[in-house]
Amino acid sequence: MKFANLHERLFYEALRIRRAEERIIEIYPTDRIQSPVHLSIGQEAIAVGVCEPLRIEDPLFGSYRSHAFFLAKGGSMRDMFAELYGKATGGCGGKAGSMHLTAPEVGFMGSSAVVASTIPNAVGAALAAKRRGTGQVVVTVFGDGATEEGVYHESLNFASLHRLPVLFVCENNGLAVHSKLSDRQSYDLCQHAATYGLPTQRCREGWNFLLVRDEMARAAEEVRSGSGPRFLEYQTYRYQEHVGIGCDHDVGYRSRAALEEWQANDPLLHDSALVDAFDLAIREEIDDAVRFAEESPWPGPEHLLADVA
Amino acid sequence: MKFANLHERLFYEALRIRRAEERIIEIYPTDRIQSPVHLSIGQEAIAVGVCEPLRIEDPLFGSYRSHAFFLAKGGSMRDMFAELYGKATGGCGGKAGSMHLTAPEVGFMGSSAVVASTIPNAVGAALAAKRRGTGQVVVTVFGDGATEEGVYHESLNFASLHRLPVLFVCENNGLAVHSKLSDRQSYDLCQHAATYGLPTQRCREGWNFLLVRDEMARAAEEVRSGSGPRFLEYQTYRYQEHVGIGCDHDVGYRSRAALEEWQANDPLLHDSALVDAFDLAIREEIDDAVRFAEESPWPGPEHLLADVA
Amino acid sequence: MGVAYKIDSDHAASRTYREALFRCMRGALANHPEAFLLGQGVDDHKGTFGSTIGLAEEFGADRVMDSPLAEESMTGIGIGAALNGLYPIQTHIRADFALLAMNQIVNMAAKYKYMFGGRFEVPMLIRMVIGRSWGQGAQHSQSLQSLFAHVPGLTVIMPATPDAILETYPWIIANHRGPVVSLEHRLLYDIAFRSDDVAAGNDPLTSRLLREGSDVTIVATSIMVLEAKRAAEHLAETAGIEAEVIDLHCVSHPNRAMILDSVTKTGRLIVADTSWKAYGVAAEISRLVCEHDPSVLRAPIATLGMAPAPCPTAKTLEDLYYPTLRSLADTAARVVTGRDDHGVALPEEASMADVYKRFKGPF
Amino acid sequence: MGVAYKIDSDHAASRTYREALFRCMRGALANHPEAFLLGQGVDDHKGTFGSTIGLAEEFGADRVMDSPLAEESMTGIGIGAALNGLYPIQTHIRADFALLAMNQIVNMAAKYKYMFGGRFEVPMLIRMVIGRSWGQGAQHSQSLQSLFAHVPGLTVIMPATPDAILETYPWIIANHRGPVVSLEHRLLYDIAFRSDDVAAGNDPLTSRLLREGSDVTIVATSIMVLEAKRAAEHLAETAGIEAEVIDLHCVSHPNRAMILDSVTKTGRLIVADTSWKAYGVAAEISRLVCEHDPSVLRAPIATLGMAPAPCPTAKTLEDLYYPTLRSLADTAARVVTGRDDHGVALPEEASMADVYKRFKGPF
Ligand SMILES: Cc1ncc(C[n+]2csc(CCOP(=O)(O)OP(=O)(O)O)c2C)c(N)n1
Ligand SMILES: Cc1ncc(C[n+]2csc(CCOP(=O)(O)OP(=O)(O)O)c2C)c(N)n1
Ligand SMILES: [Mg+2]
Ligand SMILES: [Mg+2]
Repeated sequence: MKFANLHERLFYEALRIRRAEERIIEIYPTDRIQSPVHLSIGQEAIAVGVCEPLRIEDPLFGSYRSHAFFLAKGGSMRDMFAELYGKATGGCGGKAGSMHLTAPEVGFMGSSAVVASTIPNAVGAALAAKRRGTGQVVVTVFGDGATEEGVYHESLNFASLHRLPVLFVCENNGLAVHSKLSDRQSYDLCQHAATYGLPTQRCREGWNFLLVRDEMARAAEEVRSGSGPRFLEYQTYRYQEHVGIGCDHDVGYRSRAALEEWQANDPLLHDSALVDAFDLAIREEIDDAVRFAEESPWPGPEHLLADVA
Repeated sequence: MKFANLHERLFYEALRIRRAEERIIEIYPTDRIQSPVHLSIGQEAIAVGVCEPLRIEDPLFGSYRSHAFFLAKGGSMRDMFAELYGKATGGCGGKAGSMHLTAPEVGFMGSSAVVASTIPNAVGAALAAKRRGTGQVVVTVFGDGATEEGVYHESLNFASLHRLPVLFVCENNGLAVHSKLSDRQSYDLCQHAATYGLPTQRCREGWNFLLVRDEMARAAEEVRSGSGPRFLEYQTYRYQEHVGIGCDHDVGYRSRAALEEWQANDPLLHDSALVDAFDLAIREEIDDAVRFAEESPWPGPEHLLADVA
Repeated sequence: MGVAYKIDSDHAASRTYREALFRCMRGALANHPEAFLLGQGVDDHKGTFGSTIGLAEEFGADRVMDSPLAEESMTGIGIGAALNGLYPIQTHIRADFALLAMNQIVNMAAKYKYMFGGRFEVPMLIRMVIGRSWGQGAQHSQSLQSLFAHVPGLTVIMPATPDAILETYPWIIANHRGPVVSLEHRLLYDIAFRSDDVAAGNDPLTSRLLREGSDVTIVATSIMVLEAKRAAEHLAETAGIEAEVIDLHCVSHPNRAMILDSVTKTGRLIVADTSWKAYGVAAEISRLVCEHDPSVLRAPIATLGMAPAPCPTAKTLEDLYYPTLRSLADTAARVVTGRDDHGVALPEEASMADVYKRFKGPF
Repeated sequence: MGVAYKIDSDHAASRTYREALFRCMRGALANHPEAFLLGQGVDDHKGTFGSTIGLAEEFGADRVMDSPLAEESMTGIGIGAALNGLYPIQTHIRADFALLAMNQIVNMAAKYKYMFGGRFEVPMLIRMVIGRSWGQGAQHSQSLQSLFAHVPGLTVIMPATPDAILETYPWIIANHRGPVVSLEHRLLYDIAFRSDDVAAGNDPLTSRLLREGSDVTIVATSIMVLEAKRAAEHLAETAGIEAEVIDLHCVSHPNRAMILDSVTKTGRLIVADTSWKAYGVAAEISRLVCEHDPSVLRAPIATLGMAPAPCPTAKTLEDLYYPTLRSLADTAARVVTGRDDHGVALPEEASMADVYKRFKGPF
């Protein structure tokens, strides 16, 4: 695919993620994907903007909500769908499912279903990067809720103390499952992170992938040049329910108005010319991946006890 | 004992703690106290100043370094020495030893040898105080090192979120065992705590028990009036080694000059008139407690499996 | 004797595990002003898989508290609240997350009473849900009872039926003055059990004899109790094999006499647990028998549990990972006949597995 | 056969556990540029009870890193460093503190390889020191091997001698690609063991047969291995009872064949462990025997471990809390003779207990 400019490329990447997750929504009722899915629809711009300035060898750690980052970092569509289907050809041979997507070949270093638990792993990878002089920038992506866990505090402290090349990227969608941020946090994310001596940036336009990308590019460059860790907060909005494929603006914990406000800014919903230009190619890639997943074999009993220790 | 004023009373309390710990140093080589001891010599002013404005029913939670707070909160000298000796008459019947001193009868609610682990307990006690409308102010005392643990972050957040009547009191002696604060922390204690929405106060004169007391009294009053949690940092200096009875200014991790600087301000070392006025009464109390401890029986086998669940 | 159950929510006297939990949670709040719930999402519209729905509205946000994501401090806060007169009921929607609270549970809650010479008590209930099925994977599927049961000072239970919950939770909340860890099984939530009204007289903190039999003793935990009862019924009907079924229930304080008497009678023992075998329930029950008198065993002990690996997500592997009604019945037939080619017809895998297969969340 | 040892630091070929640890730590840094130490106080003048003294000066602060008080993140950082090419060696000066890192150890390190289909490896060594004596109390005395050994994905060892360390640590650091938890016993540090130079040929990750005997098998861990050897020597000298002594060593991967062969030969089994019995080593070894063939047992299994309570600090209670050389010898005599009034002279309590009594820190 040829792109006229960066905007088009990022648009394509974001649309690709959205369409992939929409396909998951289509398939899900057939029970062929037997894995809890946490969708990033509405949040794609962060993944594509954050990953664009990164090199393949820059390690990135994610969470259970990682379809978007998996694809944006360069993970293969086939690997992902086969993994969701629990097939032997999945990126992790069917042992990971949706919540543990990973693609070490492109630096996607693992995603954990225990909130916040990959944050220190990223700090450790950054310690190794610094010690070994690899020039890597390490990225940890987590939600606003993750910052409530004690390990977040410990990780910020250690990273700053040793000036490690790590970027803390918070996808702030204002929710942890159904709980509002203000019911959970007494601190402002950026102010709090800043007290550890980390330069911080807050981007309110989490739908604006060019802006996301620019802020990230600047930050990554700083980090790569050895100036120590940084914290980036991207405000964003989750369109679907926390886990699963449904919408849940009717159950009371959030308003449809907020959804509509975000959707009003969502480029993927408004630039129908670009959508039309890209949709076919994207559909073909996804069709291929789904076919691949459906036709692939299940992992057999010989895999049950492989790779334990 | 009659006191002319608050200064004298606090002086007496502080001297009482110092003399008790000096007695521990004397006894220790005889192996009659078979328990690791973490002495507060040099830090006594904080304990007496913090406890003075508290009521008996105000719960206070401590750490392994709690002789001073145990006594300042009103714990009995006999209970303490008998506990250190591992006798059945100790405050906890010999099961607690030095690291777990406790005196629920005066609101000293337990001390833990796992750094930072009583911090959330205090927050929980404050939750109960608020819910039950007891009017209690709850205090948690911890070292500078304890603030590095994740649970500290979680506890500040929760206490502030629910505006609980709890005072976070940090005894900042600049050391965790032999590690300097600047080698462990990237944040300023007060600045950091403030980002959770807690009013903070830093007192640099940790030797000045009147000042310690005044800051604490103001803070406790605020907390009791329902204005939510607060954070107090008291800078102080540990004279002895981290654990044990020795001095260790010769092993390289800190300078004798710093010790002398603190000692120059230490009222207990300079007001010999007051020392002379109080020493006899204090000695008698300690003599009595030591005698009590020595003459008390050991806990017998019937205690081994008592009070497990 | 024991608890009849049926996967049948239409039956008049039936109730689900979820309903029993809800009844206990509501009862705790209604009957004990000092009780409160603290956990992620206890106040939301899904209400901890339905066990707390509507309680925040009924009892208020300060009795039914949503918590930040902060397991270690939430447990510590529970302990502190218990020390100052409240009764905390905490929830971990996956037992796996309780690993973040191990310090408070093991170093603090379990020790607060003894360490201070009996001067404090920490009455509290910590509910943990064991996940299974639909690709829960390695970190949403652990069944950590033996980690807790290893530690003196903790009481650890695994209610296997609504009745076990109704007999146990209210009693604990009203009477037990120490910390209790309860492992609830997610797949049980949706199952309706037929039952008499709450069976009186069962000691809430010990094991339960659910079925008498003379040929083999099956000691089971949690959802494996259901499999054991089904396997026993199947074996009795198809092969005249009579299995005695014991619901271990209180894994930290098993009823030794009940187990030893049963094994002495049957001479054969199967332990069917929800976790890994090594250092688990099968090991502990083996110890009890071996310390008592291994000569009562007429055959080796057979054990069922998770495969010795983290839990894979792929359905094909997950199906191999867990013991089933079929593998349990097969094991029992082998143990009783002493032969691998025992000729006993095995049950349709379908029965309980159907329930599991129907499970699609909510997670 | 096996490792001779003596509490005798003057002997020419003797070395302490501490010296062995130091040699391994220094060797790791010298031979493996990717190795680094991370732990509280690894760089101070006490150097993790002497096992790391001077290494920060020799190898630099970025190879020997002091850490903040932050166990969960330190383990997580170790995992991340391992994923990106380093070999972390972490220290917990008390195993009790590792409870703060259970999430990273159990949910992450143990699962990183399997959960991602073998696409990652997390080679790392986590050293945890078991505290005992001089009033360590409830929170500085826990011996948590069975918590870790329950979890697939972890390799758990308990070196009982300097030779066990020298045979195991360098091998692990050079060859083993997964996370290893090693529980070191604080009271062993100061003991000098006489030994040949490193005994070659012992598989580093399995059990060790230390002494042959025909009357009873003693499976022991950590410091109880020393007690078992002393008890065995005493029983042989004074009563002609020949005990076979097995050092379990790799508690997560015991040598089943070695244990079962031994029990089949002797017909009698004692398990002597450093932790609580319930859901512990005694339980696990009972399981292995029961699953194999309980009829090889001519007597009930006898087990020794900590009393079922948190550890009290008072010396009188602590002395009752732990099994001793005397209680082990007494148990063995009872198991072998089948009588409580066995008439076998018991050893002076003094022997090993003297070592414990000499212990006064550093903590
Ligand atoms: C340690 C832990 N506690 C609780 C959960 C259950 N849980 C899963 S996702 C989630 C919310 C996380 O919110 P956030 O970090 O903001 O991420 P988001 O889902 O909004 O992307 C919770 C509480 C968990 N997986 N891990
Ligand atoms: C969780 C935990 N980690 C490590 C230790 C070992 N340790 C005991 S005291 C201490 C230093 C604590 O420093 P600080 O909180 O400043 O208190 P201080 O001793 O200076 O009063 C450490 C690391 C412990 N007891 N608990
Ligand atoms: Mg969120
Ligand atoms: Mg300090």
